[in-house]
Amino acid sequence: MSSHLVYALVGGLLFSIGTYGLIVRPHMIHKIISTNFMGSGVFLVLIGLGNRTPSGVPDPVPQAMVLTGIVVTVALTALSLAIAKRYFSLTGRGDISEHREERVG
Amino acid sequence: MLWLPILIPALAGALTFLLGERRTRRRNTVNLIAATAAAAATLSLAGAAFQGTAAQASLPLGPGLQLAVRGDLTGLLFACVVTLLWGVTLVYAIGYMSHDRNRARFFGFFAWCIAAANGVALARDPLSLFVFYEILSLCTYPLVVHSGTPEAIAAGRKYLLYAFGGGAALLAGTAWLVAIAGPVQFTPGGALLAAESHTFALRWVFALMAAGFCVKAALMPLHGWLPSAMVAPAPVSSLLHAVAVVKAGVFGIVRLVNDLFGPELATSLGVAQPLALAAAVTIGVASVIALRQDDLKRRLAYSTVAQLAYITLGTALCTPLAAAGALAHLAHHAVMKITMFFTVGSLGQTLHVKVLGTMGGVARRMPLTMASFSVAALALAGVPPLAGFASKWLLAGGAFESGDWWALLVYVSGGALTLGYMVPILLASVRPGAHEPAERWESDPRMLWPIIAVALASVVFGVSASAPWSPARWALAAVSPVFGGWTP
Amino acid sequence: MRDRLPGSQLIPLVTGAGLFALVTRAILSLPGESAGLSVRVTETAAENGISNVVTAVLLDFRGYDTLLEIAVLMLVTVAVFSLRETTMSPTPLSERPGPVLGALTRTVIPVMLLVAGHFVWIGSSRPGGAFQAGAVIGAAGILLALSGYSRPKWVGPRAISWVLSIGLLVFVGVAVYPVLLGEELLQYPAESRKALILVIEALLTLSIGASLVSLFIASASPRVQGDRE
Amino acid sequence: MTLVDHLPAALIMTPLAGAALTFVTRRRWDPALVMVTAVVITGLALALSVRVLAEGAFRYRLGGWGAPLGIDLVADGISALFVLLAAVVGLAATAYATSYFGTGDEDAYGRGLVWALWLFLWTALNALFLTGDVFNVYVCLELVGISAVALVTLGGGADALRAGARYLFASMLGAMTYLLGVALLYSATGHLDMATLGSAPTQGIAASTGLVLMVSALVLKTALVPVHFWLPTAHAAAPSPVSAVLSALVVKGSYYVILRLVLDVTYPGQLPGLDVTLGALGAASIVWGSVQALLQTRVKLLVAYSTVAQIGYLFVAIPLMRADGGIVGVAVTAAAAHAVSHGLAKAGFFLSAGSLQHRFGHDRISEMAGAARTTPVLAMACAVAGVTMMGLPPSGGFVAKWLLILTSINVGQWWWAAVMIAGGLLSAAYTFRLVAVFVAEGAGDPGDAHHPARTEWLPLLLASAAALLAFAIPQIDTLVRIGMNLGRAEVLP
Amino acid sequence: MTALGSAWLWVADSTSVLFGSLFALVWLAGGVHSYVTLPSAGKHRFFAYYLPASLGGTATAFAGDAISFYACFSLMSLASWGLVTHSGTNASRQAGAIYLALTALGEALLLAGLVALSSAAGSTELSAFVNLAPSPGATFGAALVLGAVGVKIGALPLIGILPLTYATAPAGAAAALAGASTKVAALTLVRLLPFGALPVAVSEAVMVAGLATTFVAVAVGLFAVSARGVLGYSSASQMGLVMLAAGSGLADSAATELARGAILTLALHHGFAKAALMLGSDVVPGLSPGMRRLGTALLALPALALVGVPLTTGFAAKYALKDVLLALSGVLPETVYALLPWTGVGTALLMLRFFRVLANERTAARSAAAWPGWVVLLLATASAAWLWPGAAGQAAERGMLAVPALVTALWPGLLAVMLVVALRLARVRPPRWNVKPGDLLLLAPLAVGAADAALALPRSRRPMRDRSALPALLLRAERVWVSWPVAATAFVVFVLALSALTAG
Repeated sequence: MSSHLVYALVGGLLFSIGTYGLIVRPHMIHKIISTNFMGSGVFLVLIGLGNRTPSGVPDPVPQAMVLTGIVVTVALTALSLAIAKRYFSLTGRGDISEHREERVG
Repeated sequence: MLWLPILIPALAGALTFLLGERRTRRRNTVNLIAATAAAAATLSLAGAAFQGTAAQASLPLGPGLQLAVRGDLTGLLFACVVTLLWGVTLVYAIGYMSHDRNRARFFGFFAWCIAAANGVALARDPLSLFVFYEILSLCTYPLVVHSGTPEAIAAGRKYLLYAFGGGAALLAGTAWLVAIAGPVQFTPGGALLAAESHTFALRWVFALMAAGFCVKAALMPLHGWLPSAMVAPAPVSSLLHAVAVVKAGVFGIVRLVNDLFGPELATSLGVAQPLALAAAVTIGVASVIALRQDDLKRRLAYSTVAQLAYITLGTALCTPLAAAGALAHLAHHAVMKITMFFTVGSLGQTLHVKVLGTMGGVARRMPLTMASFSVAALALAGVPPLAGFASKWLLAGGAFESGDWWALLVYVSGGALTLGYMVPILLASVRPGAHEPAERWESDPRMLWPIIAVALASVVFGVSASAPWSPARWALAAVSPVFGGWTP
Repeated sequence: MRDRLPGSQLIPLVTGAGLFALVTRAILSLPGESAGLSVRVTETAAENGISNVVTAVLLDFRGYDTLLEIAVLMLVTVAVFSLRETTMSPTPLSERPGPVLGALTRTVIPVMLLVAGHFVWIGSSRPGGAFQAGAVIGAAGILLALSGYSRPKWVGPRAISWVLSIGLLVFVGVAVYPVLLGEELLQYPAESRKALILVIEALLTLSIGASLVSLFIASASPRVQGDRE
Repeated sequence: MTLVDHLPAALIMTPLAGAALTFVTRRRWDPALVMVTAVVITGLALALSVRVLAEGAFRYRLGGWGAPLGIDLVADGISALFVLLAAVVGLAATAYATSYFGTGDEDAYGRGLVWALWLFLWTALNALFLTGDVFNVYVCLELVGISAVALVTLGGGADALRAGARYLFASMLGAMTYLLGVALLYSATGHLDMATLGSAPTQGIAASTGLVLMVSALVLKTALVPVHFWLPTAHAAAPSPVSAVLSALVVKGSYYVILRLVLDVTYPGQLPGLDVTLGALGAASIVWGSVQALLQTRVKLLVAYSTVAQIGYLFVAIPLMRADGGIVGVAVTAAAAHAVSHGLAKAGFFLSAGSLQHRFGHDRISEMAGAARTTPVLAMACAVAGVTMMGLPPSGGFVAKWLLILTSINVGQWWWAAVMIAGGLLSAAYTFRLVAVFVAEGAGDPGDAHHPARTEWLPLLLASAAALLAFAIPQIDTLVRIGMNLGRAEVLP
Repeated sequence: MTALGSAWLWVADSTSVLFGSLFALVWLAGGVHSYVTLPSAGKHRFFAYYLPASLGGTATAFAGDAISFYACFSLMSLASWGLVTHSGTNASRQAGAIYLALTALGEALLLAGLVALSSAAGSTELSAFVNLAPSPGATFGAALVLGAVGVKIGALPLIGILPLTYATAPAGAAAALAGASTKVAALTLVRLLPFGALPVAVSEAVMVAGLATTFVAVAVGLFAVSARGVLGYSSASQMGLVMLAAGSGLADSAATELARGAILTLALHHGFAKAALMLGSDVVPGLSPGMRRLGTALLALPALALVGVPLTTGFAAKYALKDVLLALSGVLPETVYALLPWTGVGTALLMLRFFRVLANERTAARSAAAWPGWVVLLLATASAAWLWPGAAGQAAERGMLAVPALVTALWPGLLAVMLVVALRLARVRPPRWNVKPGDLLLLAPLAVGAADAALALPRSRRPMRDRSALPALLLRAERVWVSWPVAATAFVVFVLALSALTAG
């Protein structure tokens, strides 16, 4: 199987792992890392699949998308870190799993 | 022009809200002027309708959807009743509520109810009717819960449960109807000739729509809300729970049978007869229950249930006379029952008399009021030559005409029962009791004169029942196209 | 409390696997070769005399994405500031540095600035551009902060906010400029294209660097005393 | 080309520039600046609708490149309508917020960052409503998500932060999933432009999977049951003007994209069962959201859950939109009408909820007895907004519901009608649960009526607009049908 | 307009004149008597009811259409309720209640009948009713009217109504009720019923009912304890005869005219006689012993008239009735004809019983002012049958004055007297059951109470289920649902499900 497929599949794997982590990890830092996993996974998929050009010259559009995506992800990471930290400094807790304070009903 | 009967009260209501709680005088002026204007508009429309020119107007609401009104005789009869009695009730209410809180809210929603009721009266097609019907349900709620006491809130909840349940049924029925028959308009004698083949669907449509209307018409077993809604202030019980709201339901049934399905189709589908039976049962049961009520308002409420069933039965009999009688009774019952509710309201407000037991001597304390009440009571019992007799005569005649002689017996025995639950009130009022003529005679004139006025109306309507302008004549003219230009 | 439920780990695992299967299936279903937009991109870029296709996509064909991306960056900065703990005038993150770090900083910073400038300059032709440059500037700033340099007195909060937003403002301005010439938004006239992009990139570099620094400091600054709640 | 041709661009650039400016200008200028921006945007939005009505749909080729290479802005009926909705709600929210945040003592408010965030959000919304490019949608979604999260956390309390964090992670999950979908779609088709994608649809698992991932992500961001988890807490924790904008516009943003994907990108036969599934989930949302709203003890949570329920109607419309071989215009109109009327009403509802909270110092329903007398305008606003929630005439919600019910009976799928009617009853239940408390004369109610503050009329204004929207539906209908579905399939009446 | 019927139409034919004069005179006499005898306290209240009642009662005679007839009829009936309850005692209130209930019933039946008849006739004019062609509608209407009449005159099983009201109302009112009010029933028969156009079954049923009423009323009345009570039962039995006459003319057109005539005569004769007896029963006991004898003697006249001894109005009435029966053929008419004299026996016994009871009654002393009304009625009783235009001539030509006729008319009275004398000599004490006026009807309140209790709707019990359980459950469900791991997992599951559902 060609290399771009490997990249793409690994990307898919990263994405799934990230999703799993995002779900099961209560601590925010873990969640943030997981989202970065997911992001990297998507970028890998984009890059990998972007290399299937007949000419062999990589398709620039996915690369541009990845660049934009990276910046956005960085931004998101920064924001979520800031929130996590702020939340920690307020409650001394790192996880946002439900407890008494949280009332839906 | 055709929108005026709806627009004027609507604007008056909005203005009332904007004026706020404190500007009492300005509020009253606005409402009274509006009532006069609306009355003038309605009457002039009626005049036009008698000339045979039924004006129309419509307002698009989207693809294949419009709000449309038409000034035909049937609708205008109801509209006139509502609008004219609105003015009277306003005077009464201004006196009655003079020390109450939240008057802006009260009068505002009151006016909106009138607007909605007029809309129901003038609606040209089932959808428009539904629109105004729902608005009416909504605007009544604040009036029911006006006092804000727990029982008022509970009554309001009950009212909503029934009203919106019925509304849902009506919506389903209307939608289904439009789906199978397209955008139909009310046409005297029936509008569904095109769709007659869908017997199954049409039966369901009739059932759903009738159920929707019967909730407001308080046809048993859907009457539960009415007695408990009596916690509302007297003007509300008077105008809305004796005239506007409940009559809107009955009027819906009239439209449904006369102008939507048409008597022939309703009979051939076999949907009219069950309705008639339900109405007959209601007349009997409600009257008997009324006999047992000690609370005056509840007694009147059950009497209302029975009297509304008169109208429903008359409509469901599908004969010209009965239909005319139903329409006439719609107007006659309005004036008679509003008199009684006014009276009971005055008793409650002036003497704090709310139950039969404590009525002793009120006849001497408030002779004019009680005299008016007695007139209305006898009229309701169908004593000639008062209003109730005229409509009952037509209804009974129609019942005989229809060949359902049992209906005739139902009507007359209903009259006997009416006497049964009305006379005790008269007796109680003349019985010696705590209320002796005090230095203050009668009640606030703003409450007294309306009572006398409406009582007189129930005399005049009866005595001059054969005068061309009388409700009875009007009703006959209105139903004649329903039965292919039938004339008595 | 969820975690104590049996299967609270297992079910996500299974679903994650399912997700992977889904993506794999999709990826494997793709044909081995597909040009995408590459051909068209290269041709059009050539026509317009843009040597670096990626930059062409970033700044020309999909320049609008880039514009919004800058917006995202600035937005995040604002958002982080709006979390009240942080202030725009960070306190030094450490005591005066030791001699080694101090010397190192003093030598490295200018080089970094130089590199950044280089990146900006070559941005339109070869891999490089505002983001890389901005990253370098940001790194420099963070290094300064870590080695205990606080911002000079003459740089006030307003100045900082100007620096943070100048990139976006100028970008918007330049984007609108063609409209005044009767062109579409972001449709740079060919003759002044290089100059305009250079201006944008330069100022973007500043803003990006500044926002990276502020984001870092914002996330890293110690807890404010006497915090409410 | 004339200046009006630049309206789409202007609608995005104006708030963007405004956002950047508020960040640097002096604090005391901010409110004025934002108000001016808001007014300008509203003017532009009106102009756009007029233009579309007058000359039909048009595309704006950014950078002059044009799709498929460049990014196009699409200005057709639906986008113009949503932009207009955003403008109206945004204007009202801004006006309300100038007094709301003016009183706030928090630094964030004081620093005027809220204005920057708000204008960024507005930018993102306009961009989202106007874009015609699936990757650009991703960027817009992120802009929306970040600014929304930031606005939610403005309250600053632990609850607000937790809600914000949950919201943030949810939107990250969505964004990543969406991006993965875009990756697959692009790899399969080689296109990012919606029109091109729609005109040259590519069969294949990858494309379908991509679309599925994108739609799922958008569903998550629209908070449809079963993935509504983030919405109630977020919308309840946010400051009221923010909640108003979130409920009225933000969820509509992602719904709008779903609409685009369903109508413009996917073609009949691709993704069979997508419509029905979305419709079923919509029905579930109607029921579950209403029931939960009925059970809430705090006003803002009640309103938030009612949003979940109302979103359901928008999705129930989807299976009714595509008849064989064409688009059912009525269903689309209904969805658009519902989106607009719910937007207005819900904004009014949240704003008045905010003022009630301000007046009472809490938003516990059980302790608001007598509100109808002490704060009549606010109570009225809630009630009038409720009318739209219930879909009672003459609200736009009614017309929408009516059209949907009619369509569903016409196409023989009466069960949608049943759900919608039941939903109407449930929403009546929760609305009047609130109203009943307002009109009740509770013990120790605050006595006499306050004089309503000027901004307290805004919610009533919005709610009334929604409650009377029925009379504007014909215009909406005409507007929505302009360039519907990018002219791909024929539009059935 | 025919739909509402031509209302307020008045006629003055021979029937109107006859009944009109009867009613006017009786009401007048009763009024005068009440005016002089009643205590001033509450007198105005009495006349507040009496005047409308008399107005309505008299006007019925001239009513020419269904509506005005019904109006007058109900005006009289309803206003009379005030007369029944005048004394204000519990007994009178109870009587009033029963009276009102029965009146309401009667009114209902009458209204129904009027509606049916006018619909069948296509007109509300009474003249159209009597000429109705046979039709189910006509029969239905007639049956309803007969029912109304039956209630009004207290036919079986309502015999008690008349005694009850007479016993409780003041004497003057009682006289008016007995003399005029019940005769309105006779008028109703004559005015409304399509004689000769009804099925035989109806007519025979009516005849049987009438005859039965006559005899049963006598049987019960013999044990009545008050003078007016006795008179009440006698009224019931006399009205039974009226029904008999009506019944005999309903089917066979041959007998129609005779039947009408018989009804008129019976009404006229009984009206005056019974009114006279009523007033007398109030005046006589209040007289001084000397005058009392005279009074009793005078009272004998109407009593004899009732028994139908020759040369009295009653004699003419009985004769007219005989003529009707003779005109008919068939088993029933013949049986009835055979039994007819025995009604005379019954009446005679009742009259004896009346005097017997009267002898023991005492009332307040009556001044001479109490005489006029009474005397007028006595004179009327004596003369009516002969003064009435043409009556004498008819009687002559029909051989009423022939000896055999006189003899046959005489024996029932004699037989009754002998019977009583025999019983006296044989020292047979009649059982003292002392039937209260109203007999069976006094059970009515109990019956009503029972029905009421039976109808008492069960209180709506609110279901005993725990109201808090379901909401709590739903809220917990939602709380679990929105917890991050569950929700996020749900999302992924949703993605997978969607892709599965949308797989082509």
